Amino acid sequence: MESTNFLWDLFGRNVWTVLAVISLPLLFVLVYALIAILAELKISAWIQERLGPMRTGPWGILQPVAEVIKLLQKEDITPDQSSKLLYNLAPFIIFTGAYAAFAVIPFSSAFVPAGIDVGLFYVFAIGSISAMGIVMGGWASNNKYSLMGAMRSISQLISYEIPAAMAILSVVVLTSSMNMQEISSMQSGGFWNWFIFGGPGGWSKLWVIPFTIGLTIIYFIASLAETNRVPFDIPEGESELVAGFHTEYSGMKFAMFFFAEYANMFVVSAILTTIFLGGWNSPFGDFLQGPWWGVFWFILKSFFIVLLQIWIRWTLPRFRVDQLMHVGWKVLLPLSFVCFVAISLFAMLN
Amino acid sequence: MGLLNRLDDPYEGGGIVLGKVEELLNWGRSKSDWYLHFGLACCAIEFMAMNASHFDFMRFGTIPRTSPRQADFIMVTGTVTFKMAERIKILYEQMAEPKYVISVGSCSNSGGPYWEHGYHVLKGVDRIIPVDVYIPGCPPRPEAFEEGMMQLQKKINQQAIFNKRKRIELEDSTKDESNKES
Amino acid sequence: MTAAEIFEKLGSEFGSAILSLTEEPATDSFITVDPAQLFDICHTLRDEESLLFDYMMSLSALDLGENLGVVYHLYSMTHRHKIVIKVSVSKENPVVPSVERIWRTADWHEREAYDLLGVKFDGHHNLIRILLPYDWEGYPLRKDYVTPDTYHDMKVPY
Amino acid sequence: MGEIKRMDLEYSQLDSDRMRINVGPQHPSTHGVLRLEVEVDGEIVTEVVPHLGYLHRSFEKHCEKLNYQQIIPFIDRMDYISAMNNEWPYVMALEKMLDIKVPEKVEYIRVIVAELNRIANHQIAVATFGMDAGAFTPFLYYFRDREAIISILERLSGARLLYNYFRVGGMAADIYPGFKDDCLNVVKQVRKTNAEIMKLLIHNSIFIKRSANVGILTPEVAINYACSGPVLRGSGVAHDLRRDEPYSVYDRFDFEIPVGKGDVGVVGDCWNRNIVRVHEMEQSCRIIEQALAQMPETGDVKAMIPKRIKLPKGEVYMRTENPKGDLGFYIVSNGTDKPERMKARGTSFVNLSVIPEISKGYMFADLILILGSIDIVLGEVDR
Amino acid sequence: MFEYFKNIWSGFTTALHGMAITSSHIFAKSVTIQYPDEKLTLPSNARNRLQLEMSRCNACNSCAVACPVNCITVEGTRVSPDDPQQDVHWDGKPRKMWVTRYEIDFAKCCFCGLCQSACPTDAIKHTVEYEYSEYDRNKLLYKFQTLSPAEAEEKKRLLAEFRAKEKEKECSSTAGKAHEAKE
Repeated sequence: MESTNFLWDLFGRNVWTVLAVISLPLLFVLVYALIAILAELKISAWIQERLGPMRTGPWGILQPVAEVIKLLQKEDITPDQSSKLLYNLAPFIIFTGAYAAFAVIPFSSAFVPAGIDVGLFYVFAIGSISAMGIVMGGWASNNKYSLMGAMRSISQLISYEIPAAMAILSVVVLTSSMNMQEISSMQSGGFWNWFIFGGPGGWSKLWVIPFTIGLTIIYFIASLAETNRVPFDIPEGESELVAGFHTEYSGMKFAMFFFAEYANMFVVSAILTTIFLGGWNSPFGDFLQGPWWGVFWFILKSFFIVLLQIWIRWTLPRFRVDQLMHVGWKVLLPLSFVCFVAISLFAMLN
Repeated sequence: MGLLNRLDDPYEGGGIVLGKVEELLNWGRSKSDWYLHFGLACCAIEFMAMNASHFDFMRFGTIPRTSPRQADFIMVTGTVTFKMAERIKILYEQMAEPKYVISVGSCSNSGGPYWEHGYHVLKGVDRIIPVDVYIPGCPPRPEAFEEGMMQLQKKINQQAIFNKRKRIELEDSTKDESNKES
Repeated sequence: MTAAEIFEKLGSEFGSAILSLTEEPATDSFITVDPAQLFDICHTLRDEESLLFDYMMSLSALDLGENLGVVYHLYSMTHRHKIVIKVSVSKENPVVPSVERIWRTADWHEREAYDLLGVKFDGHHNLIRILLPYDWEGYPLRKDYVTPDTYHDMKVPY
Repeated sequence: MGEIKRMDLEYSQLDSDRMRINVGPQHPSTHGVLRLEVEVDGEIVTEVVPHLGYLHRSFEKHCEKLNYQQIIPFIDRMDYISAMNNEWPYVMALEKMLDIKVPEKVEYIRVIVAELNRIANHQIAVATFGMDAGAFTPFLYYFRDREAIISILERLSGARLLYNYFRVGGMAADIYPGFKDDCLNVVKQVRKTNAEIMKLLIHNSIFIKRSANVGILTPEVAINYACSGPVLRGSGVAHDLRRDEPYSVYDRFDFEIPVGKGDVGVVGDCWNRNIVRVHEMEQSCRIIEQALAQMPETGDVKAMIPKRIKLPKGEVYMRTENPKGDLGFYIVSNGTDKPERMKARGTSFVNLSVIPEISKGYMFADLILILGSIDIVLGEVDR
Repeated sequence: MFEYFKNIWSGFTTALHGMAITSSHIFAKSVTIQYPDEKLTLPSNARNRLQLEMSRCNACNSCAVACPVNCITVEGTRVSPDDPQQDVHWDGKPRKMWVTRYEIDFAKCCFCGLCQSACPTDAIKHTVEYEYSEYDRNKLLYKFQTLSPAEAEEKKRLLAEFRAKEKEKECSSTAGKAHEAKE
């Protein structure tokens, strides 16, 4: 596989470029998280006919900055009866899980931090690390609410991993590749070639389009659950469990949970963008196509999905634990199997 | 209170750089105050009204937190009874420094209407936790809540971090003193 | 049914346990009964076809000086009539039979009456304080109640 | 109807450890300072023990120490969400004892402000119920509308929440010019938002899944627990004092009593309790429209207010239909200007007592919804 | 089976309905009043901070009696006729009482408006002023008396002197009368 990292093409592989490659996504995560937090505050306000933060900079755009400054200054409390090591480790693990996933995300045709061939597999594996962090945090806090939140969270993550995996698997069946960069480049040539519309192919793909659209929706719903967003925010359900598994965390450790949540939102959106929405491809064929435009399109699409998640959060009520399991195992899983079989058939026929 | 609009330097030892850093830190703390809402009684309803669209408390950068660990200030809105007092103390102790308390309404200021015969009412929440701002009213208007919030922001902005001075006694210049003690 | 008719009916059934009927202009008419037989009377009040007082509006206790009184305001959802039943017991031994098993709503009302006035309800399954802390001393709504100076090191008076 | 049996629960055959969770007193969704001690088996509630009194403000003691006019501000602070409705039974009780006939216009003003406040109360009830289910946006839409009602009541009485507007024999102030138009605008807006909320929240599939078939309260249990208001009506019992014992001028209006019909879920579940409130808002709108049309233009609202209130010896129990149910005041007078004893039958106090009965065997998350559907105000529970 | 798909369908469509409604609100004009910059005009009868108009007050104590929470303290002393400083009320009538102490504790006040309606001279009134939060609770104790403590003492002393003089006069006149009667 050709190197798809422009930094390595330009400067060769040395310590400095590796560091640059590592820090670029980190920088992106931090900037993006600040924007996403602001977007969440502002969009929720607009939906509710309010204004949101207004008094921190013009139109409150510096609000996330102020929050970070404040969180840095907060006292860092470790509860007395907690398991100190696990308690302190948990936020780092969760953040690592979210951040490590960025390694294989193709931002552009010329930039993917680590273009490994089993990218999709890697994303899934690394995503489970954050589940471990949640359990550690919840258990080590020595708080009933934290523990219940963590247990709920873990059962939710495991249940929804399967429909999401089925959705991804069907794309793998279509492309016979797990390299995310390859999957992206396969979808070039206008939005009609995106996998949400069955991928590249002639008119024979028409019958498979409902199934691919269905899979996109299934993946989107499962991704909501994996990031603990409404209507699946049961682990942090304010009305029942004070703040879920991070009830006991304060200051910067809490900020890491906060950042990880938003980073995770971006990761799942980026995967959705890459495998179904054409990745960094322009929707209009060769129009505005190119490495730099690729970054633009990719971030635009991913951010659109993030906004969709925010929009849904402020619209829907939340599920109950057993209903969540019901939706996961009895609705999404069978449906994703049906779609998977249909797509496999299509792949065999072609 | 902007970032750079105070040019006079009140920091004798630290110099202007330290002063600016301190202002930045204070700015961050004052503009992003997450609160633990302690809704106890009538004032809590006005508090909900203040959070709603018409008054929109979030304009001040305040976000409600349900866990005391993540909160920067408590808003005690309502009557504190003896049964409740111990809980308030515990929750206050659970909060991470720096922490502030706003006492809202007559009841939490001094027992309010129940100060005389209320055998089960704590006569003022300041008997158990230190209060930074008192908002009078029974219940106060939502705007009065916001005014109290601005008073707290002012107080935070004037805090000294580096030279460990005691909290500056604040001169309240915005109020007209005409009604006060002559 | 009017209060007089109910009084007649109860009188024919319980005889001397039904003490008196009071009908005054500024007062809802009420029937005073003997606390010893209160439980049976209330059972009849609820289950008797022509009475059917299935809805207890309120249970109040009050300090009458020498005695403590308990007042039951009853209502029938089917016949839509009301009656007030009163009992009074001495302050030294304020024991009234509990009607919690007849009207479940009386559960908390009785606990409240116990909490604030110290009426002891015989047969209540869980007669503990409900509003005040469990370690509170005294019954605040009694006329001779003196507010304590401190509670758990917190000053009570202003 | 014999003794009520304790529900036999077969919630779980698994032999697992029970956990006791403390919900409250400071908890985001206990609607105040209620503390519930919940025993859960996994996620399933096996026992609920409510602990009250975290807002016990010695209301009844204050009544004995104050004279009759001074009690009204304290009554406002009982059910602080619907203060207008609270004052009404109290002044009616005193008027009954003093034998005062209030002017016609006063009756109509009372009906209108009480119904306006009923709408405001139900808006909060439905909004917070939605918030318990995780939907935050309907909460703010309702609060946006409530602000219009509050501003009307503020212009009438001078305060936003605790009005102190009723007086024995009259009102504290007359209506202002433009009052009718304001009320009609409110009615219009309430209907519009209700239609929106119906789509956004009430008929949302997730919301139905959450609240239907949960916390079922049968009519027999409801009556035995003396539940009232929407809690009782949600169980299908059409008991409404405005119709059953028409006080004031309620017999002149044409309105229906909404009951839980079970078109979604079963009769007596959380969804039905909630929908009763939404329908009641519509009925209140109808009453307001009729009352505005019938209200006499002239009349002195302060004409019958006595200078000093001194009740004859005696006692009275008066109840009216509060938004939450029957609110009763039992006043014992000893002939002075202060009551000998005054007991308030708190609606929420009685309605809340049914919680341990109906929440067993449901999930922990349901308990929060059941509590929300009962619509309690702790000021009235603890007094 | 049909039920199963119907459920999924209704879940999907009702969620879309909801999203349609919320999205229609995104571009609606917000109703927020940006408090410190713009303020609501309160109705004139709004019950907020109390204000005493000293020229109307005659220390009759009816507000303190009417107050359900006893947050008003009124003390007055009669104006001595030979006091060099004589005051008039707002309507030109001579002042009969000096208000030596008039305090309202806004940390206790319940803003019920009973004092306002009890006042015979409309001296005490609720205003529309609500922005007066404080860092110190004692500052919420508002003192409305215009006399300083020393002045109040002075007035009391003057009255006492006047009364003593009166008494003396009375004594002497009664003594004189008694003397006359004896004669």
